Amino acid sequence: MYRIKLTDHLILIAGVIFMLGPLVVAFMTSTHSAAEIHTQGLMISMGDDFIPTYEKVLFESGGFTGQVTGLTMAMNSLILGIGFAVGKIVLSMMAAYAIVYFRFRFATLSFWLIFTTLLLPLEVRILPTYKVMSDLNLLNSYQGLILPLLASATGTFFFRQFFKSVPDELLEAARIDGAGPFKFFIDILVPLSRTMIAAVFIIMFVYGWNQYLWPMLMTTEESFYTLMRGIKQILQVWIGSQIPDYNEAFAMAVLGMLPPIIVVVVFQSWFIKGLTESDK
Amino acid sequence: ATNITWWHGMGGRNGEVLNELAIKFNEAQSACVLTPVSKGTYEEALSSGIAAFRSGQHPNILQVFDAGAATIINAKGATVAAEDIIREAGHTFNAEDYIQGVRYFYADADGKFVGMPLSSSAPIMYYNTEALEKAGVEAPKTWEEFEAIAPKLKEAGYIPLVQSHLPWQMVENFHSRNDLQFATNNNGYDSVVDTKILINTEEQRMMFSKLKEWQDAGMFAFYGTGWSDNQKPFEEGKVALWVGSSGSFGGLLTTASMPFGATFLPNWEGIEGSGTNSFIGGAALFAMAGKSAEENKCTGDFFNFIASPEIQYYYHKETGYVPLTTAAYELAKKDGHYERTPQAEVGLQQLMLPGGEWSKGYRMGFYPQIRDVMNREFVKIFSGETTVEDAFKTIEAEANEILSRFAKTAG
Amino acid sequence: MKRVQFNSRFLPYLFLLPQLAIIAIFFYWPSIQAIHSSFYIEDPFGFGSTFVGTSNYTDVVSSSQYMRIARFTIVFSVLVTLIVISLGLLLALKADAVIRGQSTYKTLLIVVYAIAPPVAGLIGLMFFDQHIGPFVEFVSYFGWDMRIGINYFDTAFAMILIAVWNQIPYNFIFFLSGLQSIPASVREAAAIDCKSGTRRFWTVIMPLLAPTAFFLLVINMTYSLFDTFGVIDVIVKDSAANNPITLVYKVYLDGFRGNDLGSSSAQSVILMVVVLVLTMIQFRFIERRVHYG
Amino acid sequence: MASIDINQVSKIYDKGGAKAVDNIDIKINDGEFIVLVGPSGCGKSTLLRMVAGLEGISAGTISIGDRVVNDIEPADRDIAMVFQNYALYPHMTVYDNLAYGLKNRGTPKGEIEVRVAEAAKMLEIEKYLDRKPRALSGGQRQRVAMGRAIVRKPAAFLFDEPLSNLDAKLRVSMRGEIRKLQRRLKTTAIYVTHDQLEAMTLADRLVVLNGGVIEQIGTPLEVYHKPASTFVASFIGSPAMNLLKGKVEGRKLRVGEFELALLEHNAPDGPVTVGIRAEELKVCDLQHATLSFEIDSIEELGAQRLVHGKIDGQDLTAVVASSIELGSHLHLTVGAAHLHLFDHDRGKRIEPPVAGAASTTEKADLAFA
Amino acid sequence: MASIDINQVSKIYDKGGAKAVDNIDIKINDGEFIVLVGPSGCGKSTLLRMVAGLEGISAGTISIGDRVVNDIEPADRDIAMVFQNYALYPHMTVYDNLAYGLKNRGTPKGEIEVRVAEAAKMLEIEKYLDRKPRALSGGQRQRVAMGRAIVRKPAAFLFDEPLSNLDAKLRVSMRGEIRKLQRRLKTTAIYVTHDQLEAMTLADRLVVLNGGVIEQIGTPLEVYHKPASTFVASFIGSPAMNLLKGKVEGRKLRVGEFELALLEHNAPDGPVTVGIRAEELKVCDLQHATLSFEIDSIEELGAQRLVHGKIDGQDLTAVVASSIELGSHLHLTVGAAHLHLFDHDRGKRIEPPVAGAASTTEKADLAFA
Ligand SMILES: Nc1ncnc2c1ncn2[C@@H]1O[C@H](COP(=O)(O)OP(=O)(O)OP(=O)(O)O)[C@@H](O)[C@H]1O
Ligand SMILES: Nc1ncnc2c1ncn2[C@@H]1O[C@H](COP(=O)(O)OP(=O)(O)OP(=O)(O)O)[C@@H](O)[C@H]1O
Ligand SMILES: O=P(O)(O)OC[C@H](O)CO
Ligand SMILES: [Mg+2]
Ligand SMILES: [Mg+2]
Repeated sequence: MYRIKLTDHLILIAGVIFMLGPLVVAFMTSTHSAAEIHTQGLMISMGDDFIPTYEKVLFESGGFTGQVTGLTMAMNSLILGIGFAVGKIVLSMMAAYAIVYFRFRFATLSFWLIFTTLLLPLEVRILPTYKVMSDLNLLNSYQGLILPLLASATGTFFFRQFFKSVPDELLEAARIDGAGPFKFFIDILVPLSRTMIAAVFIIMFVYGWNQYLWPMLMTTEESFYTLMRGIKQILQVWIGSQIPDYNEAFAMAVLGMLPPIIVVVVFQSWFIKGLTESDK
Repeated sequence: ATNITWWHGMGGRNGEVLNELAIKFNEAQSACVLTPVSKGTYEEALSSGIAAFRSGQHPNILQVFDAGAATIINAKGATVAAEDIIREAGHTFNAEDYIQGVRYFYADADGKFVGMPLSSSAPIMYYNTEALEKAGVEAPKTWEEFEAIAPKLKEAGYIPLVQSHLPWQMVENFHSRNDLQFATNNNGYDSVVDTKILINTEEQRMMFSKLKEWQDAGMFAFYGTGWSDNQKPFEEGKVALWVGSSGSFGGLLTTASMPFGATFLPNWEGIEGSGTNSFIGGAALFAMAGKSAEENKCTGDFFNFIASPEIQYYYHKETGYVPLTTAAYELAKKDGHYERTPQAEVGLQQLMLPGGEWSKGYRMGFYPQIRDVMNREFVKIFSGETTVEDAFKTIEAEANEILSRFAKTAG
Repeated sequence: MKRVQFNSRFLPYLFLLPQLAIIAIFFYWPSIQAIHSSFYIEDPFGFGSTFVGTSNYTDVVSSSQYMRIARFTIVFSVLVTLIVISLGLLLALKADAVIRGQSTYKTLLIVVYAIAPPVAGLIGLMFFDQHIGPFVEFVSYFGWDMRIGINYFDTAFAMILIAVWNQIPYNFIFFLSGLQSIPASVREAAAIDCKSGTRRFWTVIMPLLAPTAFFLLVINMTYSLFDTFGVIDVIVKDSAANNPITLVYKVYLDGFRGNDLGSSSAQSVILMVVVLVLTMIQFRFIERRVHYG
Repeated sequence: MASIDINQVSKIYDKGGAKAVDNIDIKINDGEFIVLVGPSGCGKSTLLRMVAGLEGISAGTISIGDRVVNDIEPADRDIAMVFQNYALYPHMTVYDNLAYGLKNRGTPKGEIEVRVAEAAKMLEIEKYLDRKPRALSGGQRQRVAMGRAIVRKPAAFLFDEPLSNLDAKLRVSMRGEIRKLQRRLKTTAIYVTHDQLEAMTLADRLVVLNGGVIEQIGTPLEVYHKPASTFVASFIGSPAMNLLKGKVEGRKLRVGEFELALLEHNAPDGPVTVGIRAEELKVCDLQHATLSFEIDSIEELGAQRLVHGKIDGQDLTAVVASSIELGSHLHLTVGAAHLHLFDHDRGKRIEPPVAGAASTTEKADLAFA
Repeated sequence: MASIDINQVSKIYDKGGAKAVDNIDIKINDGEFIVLVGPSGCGKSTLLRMVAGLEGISAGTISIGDRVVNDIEPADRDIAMVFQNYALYPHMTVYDNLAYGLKNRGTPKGEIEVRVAEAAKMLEIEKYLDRKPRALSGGQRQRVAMGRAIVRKPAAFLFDEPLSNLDAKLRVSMRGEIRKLQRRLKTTAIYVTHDQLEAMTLADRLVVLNGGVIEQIGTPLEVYHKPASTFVASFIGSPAMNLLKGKVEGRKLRVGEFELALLEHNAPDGPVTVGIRAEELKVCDLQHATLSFEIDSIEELGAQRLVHGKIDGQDLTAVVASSIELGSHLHLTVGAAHLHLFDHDRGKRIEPPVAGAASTTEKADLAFA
């Protein structure tokens, strides 16, 4: 019980190496030149090109308009990630609130309408969705990037579970204190859900940040390019007759990992707490 | 100024050169502003273009690769013929200006230029000069010659042969280089109805039986369908002969660890009438329909612009894709380009070989899927999962199924 | 649900409206279009189409290729799910057991959760490169001539490994939080009742984690069905060829890449049905898990 | 400050289900402290929640002051409720917890501050006003919950087992606080509890519920001294009243081999249940004993002890001072005035014919003590 | 069935932190029932959990039987523990909950069945053997938790506030059951509680803890009648012993205006704390009164009432039978033998010079009663 178990640590260390080794390698590799990587593959030591490569990826303008830099792509990814996460949280908290806290006629129907979407991803309905987007004139816009991704119920599901675990007495106390449905939601439920919001934020931010097929189809203006799209762009040369700029791809991959990693690391204690609470 | 857009499927250096072309065009005149947009790979560019067309959000110009040609050319009403748009813009157009191999591939059955060829390539064979010297042999002109020298190359410690794109190099251009019919209905040009692929033929099977034999004998190595997986051992100097693209040239210069040269994609001497020009590879530009007259004028201006010898030569020099007009070719020659880099001329020369009845082009719908089927079966052949006979039976059946589905789309 | 609920005629709809609107526009509308398309063979550009009844479905289902992909999809999903659950659980158990360094381990293990599947694919691809991949070099010492892109099994192996790598953190997190919500006193009671840690795990911890495990089972199933898209896309290097691919990738290949809308839509619809069944299963399990507390 | 009139109120939760509360009538005077007791599931919370407006009323009416409140929102009923688990808003400071209800009523900021300060002082929680509830001990949380109720100056307080989450010691002191507070504010209160001591010490009147119906309403002493049924007899008082099966034979009561004298009463001859409080059984010597038994077990409580044994096969408990030495047998006597008779089948109290007879004899009894 | 020897045991949770348990020594005899009491956070649970092996021992040794168990796994210590929140396995039926510990010890199936049946009968939970814990009421769960301990026939029972989640009535009856059971099985037991009644009625010996150290060990009556410190005095007994500040002046004790006679004692003249149990304050008339006060408030408990007032500004509570009528003032007398003296600063008991003097006078006192 209170003895330090060596095997536990060995297993964990093996796990950490398995999980993190590739990331370290990716970083090391990104500091070498493209030709070197092309001929020698992954690297486990630091190369000489760290600064030039990252400088190029971050600040050098690329594309036709000369406006896309790694930084602007990262900014777009950030907008997509945050916009998606925030949108998701707002929508799904409201919907979950209606489902858990109200008695109304079409409750079950609404519930199923929402939860049917739980597992059906965008990839499977990407073409008709594109058509809808263009009919709505939302191509090349942040709304266009974000909205279709919102059409799923994962967040609603998490919040529904969480709301069910909130003690009934809080609602009763609030009602006696004169709080109506709006006040209760804003004054009590939303603040109470902070840890759950943090957890959902992480899950959704990572999901949004990592999108690449949809932004690729959706955006034709360079000012909307995201990092994932940038990586894919570099890599497509892979299948043609030239050497891809591996170093840049890896550098971008490393940059692309940073914000979600930061978000995850910073919020992780909340993350686990949020999930635990929802488990009750 | 009028804004027009151009979607393409190129990345890396090739993509940058397209951007430079656009900049040159925008600088050369003031009435039009052209914006190129990379839409991923060739396949993704085509699909994005189609999806956009269906919702009326398509660009003025769409780059479509060889295998997608049938899809877009058969969609009457989706495009305006390049020839017409150039003329309407007030320029002259003469098909005769273009070199032989280019004239038909992106044209309709009547020979009218539908697509505007740019970024055209040809499959050619690169050789490791050191390897040939060491084995004491010349680069092969025909597969028969290859068979003769391969053991020597092997003895010299090299893998004699690799390639990077079996459907393009060993099927499509096998047909063009050996002047064999590839599909019914005049290689598919005459009609989509009842077009059948002619692939399960003795000759085609022979080509693959040979490749398989060579593989078993250590004279041919296969690293899957990834282009660079096959190119890499050549760059590393382990391989004597590699079939790549004329467009690979620029990349090879930076990655190859040894001197190399280039020659034609071999043909089979034993096949009657062989030695004809290859199909044009790479991609062409299409002017999409449904745009205003001003925009079409700009498109026409741009097409006319890229047909100019200077631009053609510039593009050729920067990318390795072939120049398409004889004037451009002359310009390159005069400039001494081929003296500096003789390999750069090979692709063009191959396209200018005398044409045969079947080497002008092919037109099959949903052809990218047919390539997928081929790739699948070819890998099975070389991994020993299937025989050449079974593989081609399957390809023929599935390809014809795909073709008949395509025929229904027009209904 | 709740002992007390608000009674209001309009408010619940007001709160539901944004989500329902988004879902209607971006989920149901496209889905209905997909269902409609699945009965036609259509010109890619939308100029013409032929009504073909259910033949898109019958073509798909009777195609041996499709069935082969379906089989692979099942094998892939099951393997990824099982491996990911076992490893996630193992690591969570160990991280929960050690006291020293617990939060360091936690952080390090969760980090990979942030990696995008295509990035995972890229790193994986380099790892398994036929010529320069360190993994390939490593296993060649054991006589395994690993050939991604040629050998079906090898490619499948790499895909599974990468997919697993990318998904372990998710499982780790949920198992860890599941473990931490088991009352300490129940664990202590078990420590008094049962000497063997292994036995304790199987008879007490695991049954109590069962709801979490069921939940993850379905999440992982959908992960391996859908979210591995990026991994597969990178691994096959744009050419499915003889590589193992999943049904979703096939939908994408035929629909988006191949512009065969009819067939692709029919495949989407088939997937939707499968997924609907999965959703229902999930809900049964989730409702059950609520009963434990 | 208002009277509450519960008028023939019933509650049925599920259509066709049993009545959780069955036709209950209570008139509560302004400023009165009513305690609801009864076993788990008897409908205490349900009744309280109907008064609060948290639960619909299936039949009957509830009035607060002169207003029928059946259809009025909880917030508009001018009541305050204290919950068993406090139901403090965990994300708000103590100050905000107290102020929230006032803010929602649009009370001016200045007044809120004054009222909160007043309540905080009264409850001695001024020091904690800036803390969040999780940084408070159980007793402090309890006081905040009380504070939330009193700042509002409502017409009535409703308490649902507000002390049951506290430990015994704290419970005793909080109980005192609540009583003092209610006396001071003179606010009508309804208080639900399981705990007898609370019930006895707090109530102006006790309401004993069982299975949704009222068993007895009365002051604590009335209920203690004249339980209306065996249920009330066994429920109120600790240790519980001894209930023995016996037989009335004229002016005598027979329990097994023993015979006890009875006062005037209305019971016909025949089987009856007799109730004797443990503390009314006095130790005496064998000769004077009306009841004797072999001691089975003893529980020491410090100054007193509980002595358990059996008479006629029925359990009996006596309270004996610690200072008395015990042998193996206990000999006891009990005054006739301390025998409670209940009818055999329904357990209803059988009263002596002359009203008040019991209480007079009780006083008489005092003279002998 | 084994003795437990807790030998100079300490516990420090965080390096450099305070001692949660400080150098504690208790020798528990085979079959003895030890109750640990003390305020929240005093280290009761910690001590118990060290005996169980759930918590490491920072210093000292614990032996069960003749075996030092410091490094032995909980499962090998042959103890059974009953947790406050029961800690039943939610996924197992009641039967499996009871059988689990036996199965793991390789008990033959037949015997498991017999033992479970036996325990279930004893605890009257036979009807619920197939249910899962969530389908049981609190009292039933409690009994299952007990059952899980007794089927094992362990060398020792450890109870950590096992009844605190139950309502008062159930608590009383469960308390009796536990005592009977332990007597019958003669299993050594350590029992942690907050509840004094439990402590008094269950213990062979009481251990009063405060801040990690032992304040007193003794039988309940010893602890009740001779509290070793003001802490114990105020902690044991309900209502709590009155503690007043006074002054010794030879054989007299002065509290405010009152003077009380003292027995022989060792206290020097000067300030002292005097303890008087509320029930030792007898009502008398003004002439005989040694103490008098104005009544502040009265709590009715049924047969008795608590009367609160102030003497010399210090709170005082007396227990008065309900039968006695009260005016506005209470006049009281108290026997010199019932005055407890504690030293002024440290609160330690000051004993009379002759050992046992108190108890002899106590008996003498009885004669007058
Ligand atoms: N929401 C509900 N739906 C159906 N039945 C209910 C509901 N709430 C309570 N009941 C039932 O109504 C009866 C009275 O319940 P109530 O909560 O009023 O009891 P209580 O006296 O407060 O008990 P406790 O002392 O355990 O709190 C019980 O039989 C209970 O099962
Ligand atoms: N895991 C722990 N880490 C650090 N300190 C602890 C831990 N557990 C208990 N303590 C501290 O040790 C002291 C004794 O705690 P313990 O739980 O033994 O008290 P207790 O007497 O059982 O109290 P209660 O009656 O509230 O259960 C307390 O000050 C507590 O804060
Ligand atoms: O890589 P490219 O541009 O030479 O094109 C090769 C083939 O034609 C693609 O279909
Ligand atoms: Mg209740
Ligand atoms: Mg404790």
